[in-house]
Amino acid sequence: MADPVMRATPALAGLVKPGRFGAVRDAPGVRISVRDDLEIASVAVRAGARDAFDARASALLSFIPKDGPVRSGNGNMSALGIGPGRWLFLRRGGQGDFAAGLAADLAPLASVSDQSDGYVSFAVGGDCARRTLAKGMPLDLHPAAFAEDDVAVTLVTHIGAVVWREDEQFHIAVFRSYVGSFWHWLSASAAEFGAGLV
Amino acid sequence: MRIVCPFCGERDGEEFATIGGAAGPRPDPNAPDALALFHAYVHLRDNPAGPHAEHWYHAQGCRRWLAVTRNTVTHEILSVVLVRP
Amino acid sequence: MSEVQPNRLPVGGLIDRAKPMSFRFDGRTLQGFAGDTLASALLANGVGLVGRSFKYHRPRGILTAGPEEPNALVELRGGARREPNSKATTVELFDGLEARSQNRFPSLAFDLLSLNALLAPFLPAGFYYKTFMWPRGAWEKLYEPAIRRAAGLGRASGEADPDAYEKAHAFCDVLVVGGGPAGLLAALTAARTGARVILCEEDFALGGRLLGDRTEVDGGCGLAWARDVEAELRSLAGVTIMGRTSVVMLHDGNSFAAVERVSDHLPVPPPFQPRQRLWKILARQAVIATGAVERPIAFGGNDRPGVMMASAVRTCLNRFGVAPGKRACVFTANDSGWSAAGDLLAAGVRVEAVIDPRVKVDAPVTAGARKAGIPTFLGSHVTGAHGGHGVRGIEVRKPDGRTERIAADLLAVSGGWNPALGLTSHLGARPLWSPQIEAFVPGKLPPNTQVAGAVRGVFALPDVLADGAAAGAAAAEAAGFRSGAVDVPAASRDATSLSACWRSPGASGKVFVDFQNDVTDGDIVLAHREGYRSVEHLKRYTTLGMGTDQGKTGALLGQALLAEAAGRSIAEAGTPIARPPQVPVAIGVLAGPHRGRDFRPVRRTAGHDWAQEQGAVFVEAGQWLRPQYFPKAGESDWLQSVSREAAGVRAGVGVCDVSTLGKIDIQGRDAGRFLDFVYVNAFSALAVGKARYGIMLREDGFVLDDGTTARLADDHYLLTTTTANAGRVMQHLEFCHQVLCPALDVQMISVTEQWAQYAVAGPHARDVLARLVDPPHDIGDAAFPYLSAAGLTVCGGVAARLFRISFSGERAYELAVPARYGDAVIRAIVAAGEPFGIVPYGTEALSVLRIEKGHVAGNELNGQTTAADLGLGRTISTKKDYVGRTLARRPALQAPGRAVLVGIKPVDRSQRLRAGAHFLAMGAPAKPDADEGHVTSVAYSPALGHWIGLGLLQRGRMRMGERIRAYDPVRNGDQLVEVCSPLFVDPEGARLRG
Amino acid sequence: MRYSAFSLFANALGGHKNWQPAWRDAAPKPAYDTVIVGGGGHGLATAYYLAKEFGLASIAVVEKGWIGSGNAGRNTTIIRSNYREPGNLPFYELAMTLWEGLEQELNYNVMVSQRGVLNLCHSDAQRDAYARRGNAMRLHGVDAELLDAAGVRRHAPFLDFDNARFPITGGLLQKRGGTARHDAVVWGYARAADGRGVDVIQNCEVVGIRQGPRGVEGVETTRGFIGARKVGLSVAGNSSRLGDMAGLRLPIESCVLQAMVTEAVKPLIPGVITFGAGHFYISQSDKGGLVFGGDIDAYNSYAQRGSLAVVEDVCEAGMALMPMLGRLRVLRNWGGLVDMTMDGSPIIDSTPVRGLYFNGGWCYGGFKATPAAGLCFAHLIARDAPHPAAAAYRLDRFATGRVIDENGLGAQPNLH
Ligand SMILES: Cc1cc2nc3c(=O)[nH]c(=O)nc-3n(C[C@H](O)[C@H](O)[C@H](O)COP(=O)(O)OP(=O)(O)OC[C@H]3O[C@@H](n4cnc5c(N)ncnc54)[C@H](O)[C@@H]3O)c2cc1C
Ligand SMILES: NC(=O)c1ccc[n+]([C@@H]2O[C@H](COP(=O)([O-])OP(=O)(O)OC[C@H]3O[C@@H](n4cnc5c(N)ncnc54)[C@H](O)[C@@H]3O)[C@@H](O)[C@H]2O)c1
Ligand SMILES: Cc1cc2nc3c(=O)[nH]c(=O)nc-3n(C[C@H](O)[C@H](O)[C@H](O)COP(=O)(O)O)c2cc1C
Ligand SMILES: [Zn+2]
Repeated sequence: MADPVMRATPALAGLVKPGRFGAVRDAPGVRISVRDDLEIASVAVRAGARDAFDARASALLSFIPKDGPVRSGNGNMSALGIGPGRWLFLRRGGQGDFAAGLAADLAPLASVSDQSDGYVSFAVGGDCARRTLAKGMPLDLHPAAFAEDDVAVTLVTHIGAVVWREDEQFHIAVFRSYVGSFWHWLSASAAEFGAGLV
Repeated sequence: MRIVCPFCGERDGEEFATIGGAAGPRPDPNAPDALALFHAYVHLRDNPAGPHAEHWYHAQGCRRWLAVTRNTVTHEILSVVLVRP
Repeated sequence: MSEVQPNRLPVGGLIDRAKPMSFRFDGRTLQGFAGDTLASALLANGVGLVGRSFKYHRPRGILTAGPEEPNALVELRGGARREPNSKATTVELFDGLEARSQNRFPSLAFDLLSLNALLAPFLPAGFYYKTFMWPRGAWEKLYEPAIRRAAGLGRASGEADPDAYEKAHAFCDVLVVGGGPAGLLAALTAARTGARVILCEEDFALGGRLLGDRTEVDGGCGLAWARDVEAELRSLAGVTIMGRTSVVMLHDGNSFAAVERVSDHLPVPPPFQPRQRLWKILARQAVIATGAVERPIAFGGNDRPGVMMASAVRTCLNRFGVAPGKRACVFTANDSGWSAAGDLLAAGVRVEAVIDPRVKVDAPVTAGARKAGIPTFLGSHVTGAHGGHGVRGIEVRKPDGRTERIAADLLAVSGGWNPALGLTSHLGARPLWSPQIEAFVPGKLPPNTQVAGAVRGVFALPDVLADGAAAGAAAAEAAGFRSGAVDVPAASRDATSLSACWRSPGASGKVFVDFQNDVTDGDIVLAHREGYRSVEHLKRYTTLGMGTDQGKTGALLGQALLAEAAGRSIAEAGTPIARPPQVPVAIGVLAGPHRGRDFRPVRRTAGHDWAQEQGAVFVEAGQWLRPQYFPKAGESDWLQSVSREAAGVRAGVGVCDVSTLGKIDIQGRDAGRFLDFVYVNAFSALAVGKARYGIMLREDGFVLDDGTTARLADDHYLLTTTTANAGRVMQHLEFCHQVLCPALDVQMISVTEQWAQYAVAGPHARDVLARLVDPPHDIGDAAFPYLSAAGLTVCGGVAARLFRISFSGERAYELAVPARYGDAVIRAIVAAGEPFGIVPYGTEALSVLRIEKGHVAGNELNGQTTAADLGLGRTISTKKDYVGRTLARRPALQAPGRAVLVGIKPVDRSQRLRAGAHFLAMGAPAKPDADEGHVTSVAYSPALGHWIGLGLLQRGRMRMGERIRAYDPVRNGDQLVEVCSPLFVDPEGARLRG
Repeated sequence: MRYSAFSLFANALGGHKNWQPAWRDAAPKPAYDTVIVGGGGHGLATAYYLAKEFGLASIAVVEKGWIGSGNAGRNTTIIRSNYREPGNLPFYELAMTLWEGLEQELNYNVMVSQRGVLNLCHSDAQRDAYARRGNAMRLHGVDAELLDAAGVRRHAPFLDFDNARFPITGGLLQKRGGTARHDAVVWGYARAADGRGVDVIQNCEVVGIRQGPRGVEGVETTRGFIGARKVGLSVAGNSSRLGDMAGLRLPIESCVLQAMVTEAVKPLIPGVITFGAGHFYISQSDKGGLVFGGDIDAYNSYAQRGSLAVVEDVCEAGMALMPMLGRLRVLRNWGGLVDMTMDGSPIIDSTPVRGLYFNGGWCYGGFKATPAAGLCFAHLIARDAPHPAAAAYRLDRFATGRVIDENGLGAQPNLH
């Protein structure tokens, strides 16, 4: 939505400042960015409506969300499989009307809820990204085991998270209220490798 | 314990919550002996040493309820399916 | 340098003589080298007396060269980093290391408690079960404190551990545990197939026994071969070698726990590094190649400093370049001891005699010794080792029964080898007795696991190598990799024949089977005599094998002697189950980073920073932090602040952050029917744009949770839960849907985090909101009466949801906005409320207000109350089935005498009330059957000017006006209260509708 | 032979050659009047009191392994009577008074050590709940003190007061609570029962319960059939299996409870301390090991071992509460089978099968009950009427709704 008087507050306001931290290396072993520009909506197919839903999706969204814990999409929007017939839809840098638009497009074949403010997502890259994340993520992050576009909903050091691989980075979405504790863990885990926040 | 969630794949038992034995279908509340039926349904358990039918909830994953058959002596998991496909 | 290290050999060993290191033991400054352990460095300096035993405080030295060490326990480091019971044999030497001997007073050399030894006859196994019973009560005061002081080993620091710990996950196709010849070749063979391999070795060097033995592999020295293998492994992409890493536990699903000692070889952890790291390794296949532990023999004084395991002597000589003695004897019941004699000779140590109980020993085995002209005693036993703080001589009993004394300061002993099979028992499998090696070997193996090498009872190096290669190949194939031809290098074949010798006949003096716990052969016989005949009873009665070494060296002696006493075979007698961890593990590393404030994550609402700026005092609500109250300058205590806040709400208007309430979006054609099923009251009939209070039961008929649920559209509801129950309710609802009525078209998702939600309550609530709500939205009472719900925009376009619901009993609204605007909107609300003197209020005032209105919360929703108990019976629909309906009909849940919700006031209005007090009928004695209920919640009511409370009181509704006792002995409270309606303020609910 | 300092002295001079077995390793006879199944603390105590208090003869205790091989031999030894529910309080207080005289009763030092049990609280609501509980205790004549934060600090200065995620606001202290030497309790009762003619039969597993027209006739065992007019089940974690042999479906599920012990250290902590904001409780054994545990492994299990997740959870809570534990090492970790009921409280009752009596559902808290459970179960078996102190432990309370739910968690056993 347009945002004339109200100022949106980034979830990490006051918590993080861009730059290098941890061990001093010429190149940071871990590169972290906070993705504040994502619009997120949860989408769940209505009972018995799967076929119609697929048809509608391919017609209006020009892609059919894949089943299973994988990421599928159409370039400007993607769908993360978080359960049977359930996805988190993501769109970058929209106008705040994402969920409403999806709801309109998919009604009455799917239940849509806006989650844009519910999650904060991080992108973690660099040579030591895997070793950093291994300190809390109970997933085999080896490329063969967790490939590009794989998705997992899991528990990261006592914090629920949605994890996926996109453009050679690991993306982790956590609920907004946890973001302080999550950042505390992530930054501490990355420190030994030398890290940079962009 | 490692549980293979039909949706998420293999995960540590830590991600799941179980409420114990999977009691049969919920009794008919209008049955004449509904009280006795519900008492048994809610309170009485088989609790066998060996294969055991259980309900597990993938609380930290896909949030589906799973019907699991698990050996309570070896902890070996014999089968896992979504309760509601 | 070596002149200050009298026992250091001039050459040899895997130590770096260019890197001298100084360390302190009991205040003495000593020198060692990089590559030493504390034990080897002490021996190099001729320090033989290192500790005192548990019970008799006998002088003890260094018995082994590994984690099985029972004797050489020290307090390592100082201050908050002090580590009691550290095994000198596993402590890697570093410059500036500090260690102290423990369990002695006043000093190691002169320990008063060694007098216990004189009392030994009166302190047999379990003596304490037979006495200390009189006079009654003297146990805690007299005996126990004394026993406790005497018992225990080292002293804990008593201070918070200053170091950090980490946890990490690892995954592999093949995990190899142990980096000896078997493990090395298993890892290499598996790695060559392309499998992802992790090799864990607890030592700081790879090689296992190759480090201590002088062996030949592949035509060169065994060690060189190990280096080559290590080099190739490091060159392979899929291989991870984890040194200083002990695999300590095995759990279901091939999950191994391993502890990496990241910084224990350093004075303090380097920046950004933990002290230790807990690895949770998930292996598709595992090869356990943990080797074997050499065991002692029972004879008099077998615990004296200077009596060492033969393999430990070899490790000293060959790995550390230390001669632990000048005049050595070897007492061995198997061939490996003879190799020790060979190594002693090679190192230039005088060998006085080799004693072997076996009458016949193969010539090649004895050849070396004979050639060197060493007296060898076959068919003979060492019956005693003499000396005080160190061995001075031994007594040998020859086949003809005559004895001979031999002067010596070192006795190398080998009673045989016990496979280090701990990990194979962690899933409960019992080891099996192997007559071939006269020791226990792994029984039924864990799934997807191989064992290789000495741990399987395979002892001769060529066989060990072959075994390792085979296991590595098998594991890789089982993990789905094709292994090509496996080549096994040739190696020197140490003879390995043996015949068990448990106890030397005619042994004299104190004969120990468990060194650390001072369990003697006599204790074993006594335990048997007294009927403690199962190995498990033996263990528990004598403490055999219960020390920090878990009896890795000696326990089997005790079990053998028990079997002997019982006329059973050891196989029949069995052995106690081995439990995790394989070696003791610091509690700190099992906790990892989750300690102090990081014990559990913190959840903050979008309004947190704002509240902090207002000086809010925060309180934990589960993982959430919530403003409890907002103290203002000049307020003397919390009560004053809370009263101001509560009064402010009723007088004008207040605002409270209620974002933590659980919010569940429920959509679908059958959403209404579903809610009818999970709530006692009906929701399908609720009009769109309306909200309703609902109560949920557990299937057993007691209340689970409550909250308001609004209908946003025909097929769309928003359900709220209490903060505490949000998670459990979500699970319950998913169960009700997926398991109990899967046919319904319902989709549920938590939107708790999406919305920041603020309660604006008080007579001026609408006036405040009117300034925020964008036109044309009309929130006038006609358009937006009590229990309305609407989607609208505020503050110039922020999409919001407005609910007219009230916990306080005032005209009240809850405004929900997307969390990113939570901060801006709370500031906007306060700004808009300025003219009306809006007060921010916290959970305390929230509670005051709800108690004044008789609304129930956590203290009343305690899992033991029914809807009727809480006065909510009327909300129950009788027309439909719902969860909990049937069992709520159980007699006891319907009983007329049940404790039900009432209000209470102190009869003396100046008195304060306390939750937790029990109700007693006036004049009734303070006895159990007079107990009629309890006070659940209390508050000082600014509206009424005195304390009020809610309580659960038997037959309460019939007792309005009655005076009863609120009995609170734990706070010396006993007061009269008057029973009244729980609706203290505005019973008609006029203020609610404005 | 009586145990005493004197007999110890006398035997020492005789080289300890004259000690007798603490209990005979009896072989099963064809039949007994009463057979108790289960050689744990409860079974042995039951047999002892049957003989001593109710004058019964011809009693056998049959144990599938070695006596104490179940939970009696693996529990964290805490004894307390700091309960809240009227159904529980009289019973556990009876147990506490029996503990206080047990050494003399059994002529065996079971090392009852009343060094206090402190339950910490971390919020006002929790404090009020403890006040409610403490007041209930006092109403029943049980000692209870409510401490504020300062009081806790005095009692246990080493707790984390300054850097805690869940600050300590106070605690409920029962000074008479403490610990007892678990194995000694088993051996002491076995010896005392044996002394009164009870046959303690080890390595004898009950595999069936024979019933006739007039009720039970005896038990089938791995050592043959043993006839009995009355059979008492006291098998803790195996309750459902034994119940099944008699056609009973019980309100019980078996889970694993783990515990840990550290290497022995010099005296470090007083009595028992329980965390209120995480799963952790701890005490120190006479030998010096810190004995601690936390929550159960919340799934059905008959394996005496648990999961790493619970071990981590317990140690995290331990470090959150006592950061001084960091460098102390866990020496051993084990598990036992706990018989969890639908309300977290036990059952001592007769069954629909005539002559068959049931004692079980002790969850993770039946060690402290041992003397009273024995006495009350014996009373039930001998008199066919519940002991007044155990009158609430009825099998039918779930049907009637008269549940004893200390924590208000409802009919999900693994929550209690
Ligand atoms: C780790 C742990 C910690 C605990 N901590 C405490 C604590 O601190 N305080 C406390 O009060 N309680 C505690 N408990 C609970 C307590 O130990 C038990 O509730 C109590 O011991 C049960 O009574 P029991 O001693 O008779 O059971 P058990 O000792 O288990 O006795 C049952 C016996 O029945 C035998 N048996 C089973 N089946 C058969 C069969 N078919 N035939 C013959 N015999 C059979 C078993 O072998 C066993 O010996 C703990 C439990 C565990 C596991
Ligand atoms: N002559 C004899 O009678 C005799 C008897 C026994 C062994 N040996 C010799 O011992 C060697 C046996 O080879 P092997 O490879 O089977 O055993 P090994 O003892 O050589 O190697 C075992 C390795 O595993 C490591 N280890 C043990 N437990 C561990 C754990 N939990 N985590 C991580 N690492 C752990 C040890 O530190 C050691 O380095 C051969 O050289 C053999 O000749 C000889
Ligand atoms: C109070 C208590 C103290 C213990 N102390 C020790 C100890 O000092 N050393 C030890 O090895 N085990 C100790 N244990 C654990 C036992 O060795 C054993 O593991 C436990 O009783 C379970 O039996 P199990 O491992 O044979 O199944 C202790 C157990 C308890 C209950
Ligand atoms: Zn899942």
